[in-house]
Amino acid sequence: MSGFDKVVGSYEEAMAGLEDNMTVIAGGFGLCGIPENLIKEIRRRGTRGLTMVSNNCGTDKYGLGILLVDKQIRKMVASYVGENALFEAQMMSGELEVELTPQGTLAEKMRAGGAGIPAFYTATGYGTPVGEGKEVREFNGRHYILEEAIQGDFSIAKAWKADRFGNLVFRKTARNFNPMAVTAGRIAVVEVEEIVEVGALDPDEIHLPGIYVNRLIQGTFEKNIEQRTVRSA
Amino acid sequence: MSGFDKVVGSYEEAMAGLEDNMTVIAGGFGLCGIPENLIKEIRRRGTRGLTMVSNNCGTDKYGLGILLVDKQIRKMVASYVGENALFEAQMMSGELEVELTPQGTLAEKMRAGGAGIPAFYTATGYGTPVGEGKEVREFNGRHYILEEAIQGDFSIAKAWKADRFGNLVFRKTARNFNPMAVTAGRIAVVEVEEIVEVGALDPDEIHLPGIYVNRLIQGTFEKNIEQRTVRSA
Amino acid sequence: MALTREQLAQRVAQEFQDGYYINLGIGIPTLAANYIPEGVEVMLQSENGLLGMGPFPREDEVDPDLINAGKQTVTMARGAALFSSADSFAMIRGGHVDLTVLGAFEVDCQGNIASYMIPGKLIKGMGGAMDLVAGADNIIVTMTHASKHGESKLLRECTLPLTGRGCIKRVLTDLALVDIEDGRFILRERAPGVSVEEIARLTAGELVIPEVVPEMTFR
Amino acid sequence: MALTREQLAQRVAQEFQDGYYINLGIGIPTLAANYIPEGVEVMLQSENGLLGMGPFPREDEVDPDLINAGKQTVTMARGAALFSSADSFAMIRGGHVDLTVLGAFEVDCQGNIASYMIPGKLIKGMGGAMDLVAGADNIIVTMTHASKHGESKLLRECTLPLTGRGCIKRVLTDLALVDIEDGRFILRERAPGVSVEEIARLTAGELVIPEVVPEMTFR
Repeated sequence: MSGFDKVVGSYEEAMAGLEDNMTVIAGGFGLCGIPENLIKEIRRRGTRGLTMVSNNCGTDKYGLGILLVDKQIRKMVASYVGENALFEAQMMSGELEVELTPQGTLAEKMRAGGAGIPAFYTATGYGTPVGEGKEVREFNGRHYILEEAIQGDFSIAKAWKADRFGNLVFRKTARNFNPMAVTAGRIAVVEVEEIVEVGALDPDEIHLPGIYVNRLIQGTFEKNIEQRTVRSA
Repeated sequence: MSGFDKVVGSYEEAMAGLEDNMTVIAGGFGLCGIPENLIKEIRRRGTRGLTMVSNNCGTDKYGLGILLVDKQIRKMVASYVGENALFEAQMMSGELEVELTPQGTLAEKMRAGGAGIPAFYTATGYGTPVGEGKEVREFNGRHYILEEAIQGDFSIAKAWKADRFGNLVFRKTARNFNPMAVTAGRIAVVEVEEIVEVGALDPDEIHLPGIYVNRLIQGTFEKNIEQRTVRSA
Repeated sequence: MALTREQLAQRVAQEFQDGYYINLGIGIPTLAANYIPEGVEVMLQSENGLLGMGPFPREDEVDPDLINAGKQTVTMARGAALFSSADSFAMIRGGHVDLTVLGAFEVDCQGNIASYMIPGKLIKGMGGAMDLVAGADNIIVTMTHASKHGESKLLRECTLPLTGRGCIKRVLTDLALVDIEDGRFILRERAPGVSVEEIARLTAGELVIPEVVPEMTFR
Repeated sequence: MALTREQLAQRVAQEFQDGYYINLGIGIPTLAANYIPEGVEVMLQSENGLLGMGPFPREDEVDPDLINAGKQTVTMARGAALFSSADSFAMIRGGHVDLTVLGAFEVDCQGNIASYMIPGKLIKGMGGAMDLVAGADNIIVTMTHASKHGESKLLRECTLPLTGRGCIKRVLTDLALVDIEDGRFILRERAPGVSVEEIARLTAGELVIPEVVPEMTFR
């Protein structure tokens, strides 16, 4: 048995160690490429007081939205939180704290968290509510604000395929925030549609090396669609 | 003819507009994955006073080293400049200015230059000659220095395959600095071993999208090896 | 006559040039993809991680792993590339997208834009809008010139929380095409049948009216 | 007897644990790959952009597109992954590598390391060394304990320009294995046949000598 085999036997094992008041970074955009079953496992565990970092908070029925039912989320860091009535209610009542972060800044904060960059400057948000209280600095005559990296106690992500060493391949726009989320978690848990033998993936086509992955599990996915939009044939 | 067709007809055309005293960012690590023919074209043009940004400066005979013969480089930004007698001579005589930059910081400065990040903090180089004169800042009890992005008037890079839209695929460790170099040049010129039809590359396996590429040319490569190291069969 | 949604989309598309990489916001900007001029090829960037967005899928092509920034199912165009959201916003923030089109609540003559939040109403978030307006050199804002109650949305100073500061240079409304230069609106074109006087009346920020203000034309 | 290069490599390899991702510097650290303990699997990171470095190639396997950070031709191990240098140093700087082994000219009891430059001599550059020492939690420095002239390289304070500040916790020399804690060297092991006194004589920085200092063992 290799020390690089990241596969765990159950979702319970995958999320072992998750405790109240931890910070969890989640991949996914809308309901696309979300770690469905890891989210359900957090629901099952009943962990509370969580700070969730994810571009969206799912819908009332799917994705991170299901963690709102029992008020498991204390604070949400996201760029867009529409399509969710429970979210709205808890935010309005003050039970749920929300930190709105521009989408690109959020992606870069996760990347920075994984890459040992504690902070970076960006023009995004300068002169807006997002820039309030943040350092402003001029480079080449333009204003930028200082943004700090995000790291999580856990990160949860979804990939398409993986080998047992945790080398990951994503599929189409289900990639989105998943690679950065994985890098920014102290314990990175990834669920995939298929686990292949080590050596089966072309090293040039691996999107994220297994070094970032702590636990790996194969699951089945509902893959709900938020806006099923088609054209007539 | 599509506005996205990046293929140019000659190396002369590929480097058209390169002028004295410009900054050029070059991909490659040692002699691996270097834009051999684009470098030769710079040699042929006799452009002078160049600031070259690249991890290494080639050897006496190959790579960026050939630009030293006619003293075309005024300043070199690199992490490692051994294996080059001409380089040493010109540096010692003061004809060649050298800015040593740690390898990872150099890679990140190029990425930042392409990604609209004007500056970032890193622990690399804190308390060393690299950190001298740079802002020091503490995050979570650790010291970091501020490093600024690098951008070039031109960038020159080498990929393995491309489609005519400039979507790039790299091969093995010849990838190295090439993707970031491409993103950080105002005019990004890429030479490849093979140009394939648009649609022939799997969108999930493209390492760098064509949006970053301005000019594309197919060449033949010597691919010299610095340290041919083998084991007995 | 004020422009219809379709006409707004059509006029936006006239700004498309061959070889442009374009990010189109939700709503009217997205509609513009239906009016790409003859002989012009553009590639659409979707900020969740796709360059080269194709049309909506046919029933049998629907793929939950392939959506656009509006979370609609889409397809890929020939020559498309996929990447992470960090790489996508590196592309946007780094100024590599040639044209960005998005909607707004308000724009002012300093080039400020407010588009993501109305205090007191539900806050849904800015998504990628702040990154898009900060990253692009070339932005067209599309919106109605005034509210239903006749209140101008082209202001001396935005009243709503800003999405970006000093980044807007061109606004297309249902009444006019307006540039922003040196702290003033410049009237460039008017909608067919709309008078310069009406536009002036519904523009709260300083408006420069050149001698000739042509009517927009549609093919 | 001072350790040979091979013994140094062997002793370093005893620090390898199953499942470790390891970056080995040029020279003795690279040799350690030949002494990986039984039952232990490690993956070698090469900072130019490869995780899962294999042995040197056979003649017919040589590929100019596949080299290590020392610019030597290499192969890939099973389960290897390739990536850009930016992604490689994100991995290193982000602390994801479990163990880094590299050489040095000097180390001091503050955990400082000097390894890339001797003023007055030709400056070749730091390559990835500064990133490696800044990014890793777990570093082993391998070097000779003293110069040929008997001058200690384990100093109170480094005299050469630093590669990194306060980042070294363990040094393996040809004479001893030494930890650095609270501004002092702690003698952990001695080379077979080398006396504590000799090590103390050749250590310029403050050295703590525990009651028992075992000899290193080699299988």
